[in-house]
This record gives sequence, C-alpha cells and structure tokens, in this order.
Amino acid sequence: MTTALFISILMTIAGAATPLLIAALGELVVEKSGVLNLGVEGMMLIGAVTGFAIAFITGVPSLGALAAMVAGAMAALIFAVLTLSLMANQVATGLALTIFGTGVSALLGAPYVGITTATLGPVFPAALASDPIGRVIFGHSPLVYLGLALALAIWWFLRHSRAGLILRAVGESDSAAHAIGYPVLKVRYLAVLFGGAMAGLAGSYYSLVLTPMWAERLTAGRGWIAIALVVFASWRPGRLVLGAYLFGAVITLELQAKAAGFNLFAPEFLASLPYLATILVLAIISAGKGSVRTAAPACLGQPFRASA
Amino acid sequence: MTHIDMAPRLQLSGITKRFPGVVANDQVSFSVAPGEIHALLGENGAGKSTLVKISYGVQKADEGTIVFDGTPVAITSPREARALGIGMVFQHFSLFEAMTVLENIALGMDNPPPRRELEAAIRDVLASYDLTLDPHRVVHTLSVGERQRIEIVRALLQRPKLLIMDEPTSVLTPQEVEQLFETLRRLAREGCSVLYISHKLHEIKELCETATILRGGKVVATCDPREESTRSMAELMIGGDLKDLSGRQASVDGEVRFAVSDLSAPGEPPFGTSLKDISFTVRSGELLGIAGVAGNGQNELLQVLSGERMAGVSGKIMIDGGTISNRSVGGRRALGLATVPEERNGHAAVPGLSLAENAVLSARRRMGLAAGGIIKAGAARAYAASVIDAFSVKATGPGALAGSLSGGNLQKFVMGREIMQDPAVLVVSQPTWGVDAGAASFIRQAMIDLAAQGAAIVVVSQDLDELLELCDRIAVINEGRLSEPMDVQGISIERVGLLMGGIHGAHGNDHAGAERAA
Amino acid sequence: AQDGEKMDKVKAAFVYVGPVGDFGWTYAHDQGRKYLEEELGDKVETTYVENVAEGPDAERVIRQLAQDGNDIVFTTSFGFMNPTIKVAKQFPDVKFEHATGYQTGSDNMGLYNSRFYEGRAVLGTIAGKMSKSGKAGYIASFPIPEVVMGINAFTLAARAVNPDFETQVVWVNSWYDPAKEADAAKALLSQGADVITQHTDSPAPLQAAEQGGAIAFGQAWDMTSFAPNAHMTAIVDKWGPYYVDRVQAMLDGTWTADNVWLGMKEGEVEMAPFNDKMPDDVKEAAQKIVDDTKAGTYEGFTGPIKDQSGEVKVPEGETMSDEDLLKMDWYVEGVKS
Amino acid sequence: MALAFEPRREPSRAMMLAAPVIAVAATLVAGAIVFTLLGHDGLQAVYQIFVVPLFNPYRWQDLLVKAAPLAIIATGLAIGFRANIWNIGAEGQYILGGLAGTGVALLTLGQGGVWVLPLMIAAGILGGMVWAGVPALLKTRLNVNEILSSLMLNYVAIQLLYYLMRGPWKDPMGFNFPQTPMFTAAQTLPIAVPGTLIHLGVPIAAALALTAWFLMARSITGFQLRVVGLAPNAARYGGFRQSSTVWLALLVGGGLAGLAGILEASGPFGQMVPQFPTGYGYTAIIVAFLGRLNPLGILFAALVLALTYVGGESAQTTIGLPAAAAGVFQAMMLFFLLATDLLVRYRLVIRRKAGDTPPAAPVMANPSSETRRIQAEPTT
Ligand SMILES: Nc1ncnc2c1ncn2[C@@H]1O[C@H](COP(=O)(O)OP(=O)(O)OP(=O)(O)O)[C@@H](O)[C@H]1O
Ligand SMILES: Nc1ncnc2c1ncn2[C@@H]1O[C@H](COP(=O)(O)OP(=O)(O)OP(=O)(O)O)[C@@H](O)[C@H]1O
Ligand SMILES: [Mg+2]
Ligand SMILES: [Mg+2]
Repeated sequence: MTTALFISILMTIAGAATPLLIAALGELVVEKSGVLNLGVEGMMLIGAVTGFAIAFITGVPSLGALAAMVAGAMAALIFAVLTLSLMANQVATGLALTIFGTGVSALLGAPYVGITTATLGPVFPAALASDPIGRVIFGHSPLVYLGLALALAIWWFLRHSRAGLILRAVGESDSAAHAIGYPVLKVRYLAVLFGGAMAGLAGSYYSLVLTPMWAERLTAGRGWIAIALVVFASWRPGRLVLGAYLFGAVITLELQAKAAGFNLFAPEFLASLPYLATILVLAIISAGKGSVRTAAPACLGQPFRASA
Repeated sequence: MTHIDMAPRLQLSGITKRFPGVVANDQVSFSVAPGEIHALLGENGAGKSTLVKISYGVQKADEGTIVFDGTPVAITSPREARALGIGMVFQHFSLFEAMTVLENIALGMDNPPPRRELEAAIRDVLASYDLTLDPHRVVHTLSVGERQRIEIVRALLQRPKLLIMDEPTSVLTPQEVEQLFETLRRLAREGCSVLYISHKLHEIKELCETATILRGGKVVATCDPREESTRSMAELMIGGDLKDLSGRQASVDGEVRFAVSDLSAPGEPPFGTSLKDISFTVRSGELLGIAGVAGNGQNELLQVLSGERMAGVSGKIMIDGGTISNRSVGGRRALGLATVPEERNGHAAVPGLSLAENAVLSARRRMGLAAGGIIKAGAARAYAASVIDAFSVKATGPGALAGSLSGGNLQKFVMGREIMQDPAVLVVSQPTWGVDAGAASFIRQAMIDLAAQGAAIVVVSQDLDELLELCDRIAVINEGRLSEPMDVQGISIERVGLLMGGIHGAHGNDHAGAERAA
Repeated sequence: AQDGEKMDKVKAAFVYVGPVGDFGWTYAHDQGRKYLEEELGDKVETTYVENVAEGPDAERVIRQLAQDGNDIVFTTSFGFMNPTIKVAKQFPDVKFEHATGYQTGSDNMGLYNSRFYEGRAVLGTIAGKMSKSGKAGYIASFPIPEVVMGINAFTLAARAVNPDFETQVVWVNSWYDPAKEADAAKALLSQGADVITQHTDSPAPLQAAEQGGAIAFGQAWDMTSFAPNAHMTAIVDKWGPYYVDRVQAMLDGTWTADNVWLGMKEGEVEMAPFNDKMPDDVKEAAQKIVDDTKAGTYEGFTGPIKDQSGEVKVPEGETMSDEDLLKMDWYVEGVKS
Repeated sequence: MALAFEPRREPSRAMMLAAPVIAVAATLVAGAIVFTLLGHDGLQAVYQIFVVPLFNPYRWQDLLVKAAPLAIIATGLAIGFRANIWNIGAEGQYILGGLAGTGVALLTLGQGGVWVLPLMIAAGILGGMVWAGVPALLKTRLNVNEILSSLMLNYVAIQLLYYLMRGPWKDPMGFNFPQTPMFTAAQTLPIAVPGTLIHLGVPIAAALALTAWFLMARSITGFQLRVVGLAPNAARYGGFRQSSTVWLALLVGGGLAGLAGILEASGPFGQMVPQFPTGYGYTAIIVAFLGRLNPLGILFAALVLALTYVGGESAQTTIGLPAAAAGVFQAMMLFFLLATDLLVRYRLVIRRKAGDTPPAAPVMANPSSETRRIQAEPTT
C-alpha cells in the first residue's frame, strides 16, 4: 500500500467516523442522565437541513453548523416535553421523533434541493497540510477535531466535574437524586437538549462537509448506528471514539476493498460485518461479568415524576 | 432537662398535607428543642415520613408554617434545608448504587470541598465518631449498615443543628444500634436536635426524651417515653388495646416436618453471600427463628429454600420425609412449602397487579386458581376476598392494586395468602419489618395459630425481640453459616449478639436482653 | 375513455419511487411531468404520489389513482411493474405506462424506457480521452441489466479511444446513500481512478471528484452546480417529450399499448452542455458520438466484444439485439467488478 | 394557582377510550393550523388524510390490508414489551419469515396441492423465530442486551435478502432482475372476502389479536409475561423462570413477525423482492405503544396508522400535499397520542400553591415540660 493511499484511507475513516462520534457523544450524555432518545436520526436530519439552509442564506458555513445545533435542540425539546414533563414512553416518542424529523426536514428542505453551498473546509492553513503526515493531522474539517475534543471534554465532565457527577447521579437513581434535592427534570432537560444539539451538529456534517448539499433523507440511517455505538461503547466516551473510528474503518475498508478490485465472495456478507462485529463485541463485554450492568445508567428509559 | 428558656430548634404549626384520597398530615403542630432527641411515633401510614419530608423540603405542605431557631422559614428544597442546618437520613436510602462512597457523600453536600479535602474530612468524622467506612468502595458492595453510615456521615459533615432519622435501626445489629445511639447522644450533647422515627418502642424508651404520636395524620399525644411502657405507647399509636399473643405453647415433641441438611450455595454474583453447610430441622408446631444482620445470607437462604435459586445448590431439603431440593418453585409449593421473602413490593407481591392476581402468583396450584393454563378469575377473586376478610386487610377489595396498599396492609395480605393455603412448612423473612405494632401483633398471632395447627415455621428476622417473643428455638446466621439452634428459654442475648456480629463485632452489650426483661 | 375516442382533457397521474426532491431519477420524471403541463396547458391535469414503496404500497397507490378517475397512469420504477400489471387488468378503461419494465399483462399497459447507454458511450469517450491513469471509478447501485449495460457501454467507448482503459466498479447496494456514495468515490480516487462516474442518484460522488481533482459526470440531470470543475457533462433524462406524446395520443384517441425504448434520436436522452474546461478534441469526439448516435451510425454494442475472460461474446460486425441488451448479465473486457 | 398532574390510584378506563379521541382532535386542529401557516390548505389536508379514506369503501380495503401486518407484528412485540423484553428486531424477523416461506415456495414451484401454502406459512413463522432466537440465546446465555442485538440483526437480514435475491434465488427468467419468480396460485394467499383485496391475513390478524388478548388476560403464560415485566423478582417467586420468559417473548414476537412476513410475501407481493422490507417492523413498535400494549388497542392503532399512510397518499393527489407532509401529520398524531396517554394515569388538577393560603394561626404553645400527655383525641 502506498503512503498516499494509506493517508487517504485514514482521512476517509475520520470523515466517516466524525458524525457518528458527535451524534453518539450527545446520545451518551442523554443516556447517562437516564433518558433513552431513539430520535437521533430525526434530529440529525433537522440539523442537516437547517445547517444547509442557513449556510446557504448567510454564506457562512459555521453559522449553519451553529443553527443546526439550535434546530437539533429544538427537536429534542419536543421529545423532552413529551417524555419528561408528560412522561410519555421514551422508545415510542423517539421513534415518532424520527418520523417527524424525516418529514419536517423534507418540507423545509424542498427549496434547497439541487443547489450547493460553501463547505466547512479544513481549519488549518493549507501549508500545514501539504505533506502526507500534515494532511492526516491538519487536513480535516473543524468538526473532526471538535468531535475528538468533545469526547475528551465529556470524559472529563462525567469523570471529574461536579455537574457531571450530578448528571450521573440523576441517571443512576432519579428518586434518590430528587430526595437529596437535585432538580432531576432540569438536569434531564439539559442533557436531552445537549443531545439534540449534538445530533443536529452531526447532521450538518453531512450537509456541510461530507456532501455539501441537501437532499431528503441525507443521513440515510446513520442516527441508528450512533445509538448502537453508545451501547457498543458501554457508555464510555473513550470507547466511543474507538467504536466510531472502528465503524468508520469498517465502512471505509469495505469500499476500499471493492475499489481495489478484490472480488469478495458475497459483498453482502462484508456489508453486514459491522453489525455482526457489534453483536460479537457486545457478547464479549456482556459475558465479562456484569461490566455492562454497572456501566448502564440504572434508570435508563424510565419515566420520573417528582412527588411534591 | 428542660429547654423552655431557648427558642425551639424546629417548630411546626398547623402542617397539613393532602394526597389524593388521604390527608397525610392534618394540622400537625409540635416542636423540637435544641439538643433534644425527639421521637415521632405512629402506625404505618400515620404520616411520619410525610411530615419529615416536608421539614426537609422534599415535599411541600399544603398549609402550615415552620419556624427554625425562632425564624419563620419556607423550606422549598433539601438544599435550603441543609443551608439551615437540617440533615436527614432517609427511610429508603437515597444512595447511588454504582457510585463510590465518596461520590455519594459529595452528592449529598451543597458545596463539597475538593476530593482530597473531602476525603480527609470524611476520615475525620469517621474517626471522631468511631465509625468505619472505606470512602472508595462502590455502594452496591456495601452492607446495609455501612450504607446507612454513608447517610449519617453525609449529614454529620454538614454540622447539622437538626438531624432527622426515619426508621434508621430496622436493619442494624444490636451492636450497630448501640453505636448509632452513642453517636446520636453525643450529637445531642453538642446541641444538635434529633428527630427520630422508629417502630421499635424499646429503642425510643432508651433514646428519646420526648415523643410526639401521630394517628391518621393528626397529633394525638405527646409524652415522655422514659415514663411510658412500650405497651402504653403502642396503645396510643393504634388508639386501642393491644392484644397479647395467645395460644403460644412450646411444642418440641411433634414429628420433624422440615429438614435441611448440608445446604450450600454460591452467593449471588457479584457480591452475594454464599451459604455454607446449613442444617436444621423444624418439627410440627414449632417456630424456629433465624437471627442475623442483614446481608449475611438470609436472602440467599430464602431463595434456595423456596427454589428461586437452584444453580450450584448442594445439600438436601425435605418436607415430611420427602426430598424437595430437586423440585421447582411450583413443585415445592405443591408439596406444602410456603415462603414469604423480606421485600413485599416487587418480590412477594406485584404492586401493579390487583390483589386477586397477586393471589394467583403463589396460590394458583394449591387453591386451584387456574385450570388448563387458564386463570379462573372468579376463584382468584374469591380467594383474595377471603384473605382480605380473614386478615383484616384494609383495601377496597380484590380488585385493588397491591401497590395501593400501605406496607403493613400489603404484608398482612401476603402473609394471609400463604397461611390460608394451609402449608406444611412456612418460611418467612422479616415478617413485620416496618410494620406498625398493631399489624405486627396480628401477623405474629397468625403464625402462632398456623403452628398450632401443626405446621413447621421458620422465621428469619433481624428483630431479636420478635424472635424471642415468637420462637421456640433460635439460630444465628453469619456470613452464610448457621449456628446450632438454641432454646429460647434461658438464652443468652449477649451470646446471640456476638454470634450475629461474627468475630468482628465482639464488643456487644446486653441492652436488648435487659430491655426485654423490663 | 373508450379506445379511439377523442378527449377534451386528460387526467394523468405519476407514481414515483423516491421524493421529487432527490435531484435524480424521480426529480427527472417530475420535470417531465411539469414539461407535460407546460406543453398541453389545460388539456391535461396531472397529479403525482411520491415516495411510494415498491410492492403492495405501489399496487394500492396505482389502484387508488385508477379509481380516482385518472385516464392514464405512469409508473416510474422497475419495482412497480408487477403491481401495474395487476391493476391494469382490473381497470381496462384506464391506460398504464410503466417505465423500465419488460412485460405487461394486458393491452391497456405500455412500456417505455430510455437508452441511457447511448449517453454512457459519450461519457466513456470523454473518460478515455481525458483520463491520465486510464482508470475510471464507477459507482453502481445494483447489478440489474440496465446498470450492467451502462457499465459496458461506458467501458467499450473508453477502450475505443484508450485500449488499456479499465473501469473499476464499486457496488454500493443502494440507489441513494450520499454518504456512502461519497466514501465510495473517495475510495476509488485513492486507488488511482481519475474519472468518477455513477449509476446512483445523489450528486455526492461528483462533489468528491471535485474535491479530489478528478472529473465526473452528472446523473439524470445537469449537476454542474455541485461540481463546476469536475462536472464534464451529464446524461439528462428527458422524459417530457414522451409524456407529451402519450397524452396527446390520448387526446387524439390514438393511444395504443406499446413497448418503446427511446434514445438520443428521439430527444429522450440528452447530454448536458460540455464543460468549458474540456479540451476541444475531447469535445469534438464526444459530440461525434452524440451526432452519430442520433444519425444511427454509431452503435456501441457492435462486435467484436469480449467479456472479462476474453471470450468473444459478440462477433465482429454483429450488433446486439435489444432483447439481449435487456437481459445483459456479463461484463465486457476492462470492467473490474 | 397552577396546573398539575396528580396520579390516579388506578388507571382511568374512561380516559383509555377518551385519550385517543382527544389526541386525534388535537392533531386535526394543530395540523390544520400548522399547515395553513406553511402555505397549504390545512383544513383540506386534515380532511383528506383523516376523513376521506374513511368514507370510501375501496379505501377501507386498503386500510385493512395495510393494517394487517402492522397489527400482527405489534401484537407479538407487545407481548414481549409487557415482559420488558425489548425486541427491536421485528424488521429482520419479518424479512426472515418472508425468506423462509419463499424458500419453501421456490422448492415447491412445480407442485400444486393444498399443503404448499400452510407449509410456507409454517416455514415463515419458524424463520422469524430462528432470527429472534439469536438475541434470545445471547441474552439468556451471555446476558447481551436484546435491544441492540435484535436491532443489529435487522441489517444483517437485509443483506441476507439482497444476497439471495441477487444470487441463488434470482428468477432465471427474470432478465437478471434481482427477484424471485412470481408465486404460483397454490402458493398465493387466498382472498378472504371475494371481490375485494382483503386477503386471509386480515382475518388472521384480527383472530390473533383476540387470541393474544384473551391469553394475556387469562392464561398463566400471559400472567407470567405480565409479572416478569412488572416485577422480575416476583416472577421468580411465582415460579416463572427468567430464561423461559425471554425465550417465550422473543419467539412469540419473532414468530408473529415472521408470520406477517410470509403473509405479505405470499399475499400482496406474490414474490420476493429486495424492496420487501418497508419498515413495518419499526412502525409496529409505535403501533404497539399506541395500542397501550393491549392487542385490542393494537388493532385500533394499526388502523389509525394505516389511515395516515392511505390518507397521506390521497392527499398528495387531491391537494398536492407532499409526502413529507403526511409524515409530519403522522408524527404529530403520535406525539399527541403519547402526550394524552398521561391522562390515563394522571388527572389534571388546578392546585393552589401553599403560598396562596394565608399563614396558619400563630404557633401553638410550646408543649410545657410538665405536660406528660396531651390527649388530643380520646382513646377508647
Ligand atoms: N407521594 C404520595 N402520594 C400519595 N399518597 C402518599 C404519598 N406519600 C404518602 N402518602 C400517603 O400518606 C399517608 C402517610 O404516609 P407516610 O409515608 O407519611 O406514613 P408513615 O407514617 O411514614 O408510615 P410508615 O410507618 O409505614 O413509614 C399514607 O396514607 C400514604 O398512603
Ligand atoms: N409517590 C407515590 N404516589 C402514590 N402513592 C404513593 C406514593 N408513595 C407512596 N404512596 C402510597 O403510600 C402508601 C404507603 O407508602 P409508604 O411508602 O409510606 O409505605 P409504608 O407503609 O411506609 O411501607 P414500607 O413499610 O414499605 O415503608 C401506599 O399506599 C402507597 O401507594
Ligand atoms: Mg414512613
Ligand atoms: Mg414504612
């Protein structure tokens, strides 16, 4: 394999992994607070269309990314009101949110079909990314670095900050947190809004970086993979980075193998490999004595009502 | 020992709290003086927990005022309560299982110092109150007593002026209780007031200077427990006469109905206690008590006896000479085994199902509540109704959800459901835990009556007084091993206490025995 | 409407497999529908249903359209064939036209398709002339005859100008997955391809080519806006004239079930304007293919044609019949898949 | 004063019936407003989607045919959900059911005989069960979370379908298109009501829901599933084994999804095609919840969802409402239904805040130390 090829594969892996990572990090925070939001795909689509529209209108892609976060958070707000204030079932509400996001994004995006806009290109000056090593380190869109920085920040937040401790406590036992005097619902609202913002941002990665355009169903099911990744990573930001890049690598390498002309026995088998691998990893870590049990927030998915 | 000259530490007036269908607190007024240890007594559902939750800002009163150290206050959150200097140890612990002791304590404080300083502060408090606790352990690996210590340390770190404790001793060994009392007395000497809720009236007599008694949400009496008998206080709580246990006759000459030999089982992963070579026999008409501190294998024993756990179990369990150890839960029931685990909500009963359906849960075979895989709804309702009737369960009927009953009433229903199946052997755990005096005496009487009909009964309890009152023989379980059963007549309480504490807690005293003799 | 009767107004309905906003296949059909409305004004009334899943949902929608009084229903995806056959039998008075299918069940159902492979030959010519590495990356959806035919036509034309030319195919198993199409394009580029072409519906591969400095072609529609530098030309699906023709036939009372396969000659396949960056000789060569195709003097599938194993499949001088093309399941020499 | 939700002691039966009506009404009103604001004719949109299909006998057939697979899958899922077994893999089980039945069909292409279709159906059920058996095995043996394993298997099932369609099962006469031959008459699901589209799957769905309802309410097995869902420890106490429940829940869910799969394949599809999966497995999850995990409620919910599909299509043609708008309507209705669900368990009350009442009378006298006992109430 030539260096150039190797580098280009690395670049593609980062490109495929970043939106998964960002969306999954958001979902991780949400789940750590005890809420299961299956609407990631819907929020990503809303983020993708909003990001594109604002970038197109203003001509400033970063403004688009910002707007995508706001839009994702607004979509998450619907989920939060329903599941937190009105105690609706989280699984069903999340699925409904995905239907909603798919529909709304198509409606809002109709005027933007068939046009393109400025992209959120590499952050660092081209000079830094001139040689191959430089390209791998400096040649990415800002969101690639943001994804990694976020992982680190969320790891620190959960592990070492007071607010993170409270967030985990709320996900661990909402009734105990309430009894000590923590605002369970407020914490969860914030977590869900954050998750929505991240999903929106991840969605905008598609419409502003990977394929700078809007078309219906642009994210093509990536939101579901993000949710799977959270469990795959057993709720740890570090493993999430690993998982997202692993997933990106499997997707990329499959295409690379095809592009290199390897005649695979059944391409369908290769296409299902990431999913089989997830199951396998899951089986391995689950069999390893209760590590998942302790990692999973104990109150995940359960409605909470404060008795006052 | 009067505190008239000082402003009361806590003064409640006209506190009223309504829940749908219940007035939990009805114009409650009383006060706690500085340095006073004040008991709050009442039957199940009398409104004690509600009242203290209001004082700690967890719930909001509908009416009434609170004055703290002479200043009217509105306590709308636990944070505000803590800022005032109120600490609380909850009836149902407010701990986070997957987190460390340190994290749990930090969560319970409003402005915790950095990790290292906090740890040092914790070690200080532990040392000065002579308590042991490892700040780095994860909570779900701790015993119940240790968990309670977390809550206490959490409260102590805030240097509280008023410490509220809701049924703190129901899970402790006599030695642990004594240690807790020492801590509380010392706090009181330092000027901290204590508001103390317990159903164990002899403890109240030993510890408290004043008692406020609630019934049906109203204050019905205030008294000095040191000058009352446990019986008189119990009668105040229930508003009537307490019945004596009757028909208790020592019968040790019946044939052996229940025999357990060399029973061993691995502990529940990851931290359960394994059972080691447990052997005992119970004769017809006999009540065998199993004393011990929670977490020493009681739950495992119950589950192994009932058949809920079969993996890795060795040894033999026999009813009337027939081996049942290789039979399933249902098979054992069919042969006459009835069990009542310690946790009624979610183990012995399903809160979200009606009482009739809860009857089906364990009585479907013996009472014929199902045929051909189909539930006979009429029969189930009828059986539930008969239990409700015979055991004076306060419920709207067989259709009432189990979760809508108070703890004591649900326990009566569960006990009745098992006893009315006329079992050969009854194994119960903590039959009166958290149950008020009236209900407790009813339940004990029912067990005595069952034994009188020839059943063999095993009672697992942490309440030594209960066992002494009820049983013919008592054995002690410690770290999964069962001691030789001892005859209750002439038993040495100190020895029981030592056995309960294992080798570590060997500095017990004889207070429980002394109390009982009184 | 009885056969042979003139009509004053025709109600025409369209069933689409994707959203009209896909900017690909469905978008092109919808442009055709709009063209029809423009051309025939108030003599036609059109409606459409988008995002219809192939299978029972399609059958329901087609039946619903027939029941609602439409005179003619265009069903525009291969997977609508069997549903259309079923419904056509139940509604003999309604006309049905199915795009890309190979069979009908009754004489009120016609078939139509475009010879997109004619456009592929133009793309192949440009690729063969402009590629430095002699390697094209071909992003393909599913190996159905339509797609296989396109790959072969492209490769044959490219090898006509550069005999060593190779076409590397990557199947993405989807008609529409922008992220995957983009990643596939990047993979192909990194493996040395400097031409990207596609038989999938999103502009994502074009954008990847634009970023990677390669050349590429639009699919179904002029996609210059997505890749002003990379976009050389595009095969434009012009369904409009055919739709006008069929509806006009209805108005005239001359509609009969037909099985047509129209191409450049009939104006159903068009090339988007060539990019100015294309060298003149390339433009000329490309235009010549267009002109010859229209004139009927160029037919790409004319022997000798060898398959991947080097075996001669079409002998010298012979041209493949439409029937053989429509079930093509082998690849010509130079295709790597 | 503030609005507050107060828990009911027992779920309200009246609200169980009223909540969906309230939700639909709210959707109609909110939908009309939102779409008017978006520049469509909101009232017409509502009318076309939710009303028109109901008054058209043809559309009723469509509704029933569309609702049948949803109801069958949702019934199976609801049984598992009741036991807290979160099978999200119905989509894959549906595919496998279709594939297994198709396998039988391909083997019996030459043969006639009344046994062919029942054999296909049995194979379909078995196929769904096998696919659901994987998460069951992983959960009971290795404690693998079934949400994830069953979800992942959906993607694997789709690839398996693609492989079979493009490879071994491709119709040799089919111009190389990736699909099987059409099934023969003996392999096709008969029409239940002559002269309509209503195939045998529709009465099967209704019968299954009724049976499931009866068994869940009255059988020991149904009781077991409910108890496991509400209180797993109590289930063990009641003599129900955890692993048997996991197997039961997943196999029933998978078997019914597989049944729906083969009924669709042998009925409306009449062959196997790569476009076979259309998301029924996911939609059925919503149907299960809208039906409150009650098989009878599920029948109703499946019809309501079918209505949004069918009505959405007719709104596209009649008033040119984009397909996406129908999706938004559908989502809005789901949101409202989920929101009003609250009213079943809670009641809306106007609560006076504590601060609104004047402070209570001044503090009563501090109990004097002399008072040994204040009898606030005579004891008997
Ligand atoms: N959150 C609540 N919602 C509705 N009713 C409640 C709630 N909490 C308590 N109650 C009711 O209020 C009454 C008082 O309950 P409380 O828990 O204060 O009793 P208690 O005296 O602490 O009983 P116990 O001795 O069993 O702990 C009971 O009738 C109970 O049913
Ligand atoms: N949040 C709540 N919502 C509704 N009812 C409640 C709530 N909390 C408690 N209750 C009701 O309060 C009653 C008693 O509650 P509580 O927890 O005080 O029981 P208890 O008598 O103290 O039993 P235990 O011995 O288990 O502590 C029950 O009827 C229960 O249904
Ligand atoms: Mg209480
Ligand atoms: Mg209690």
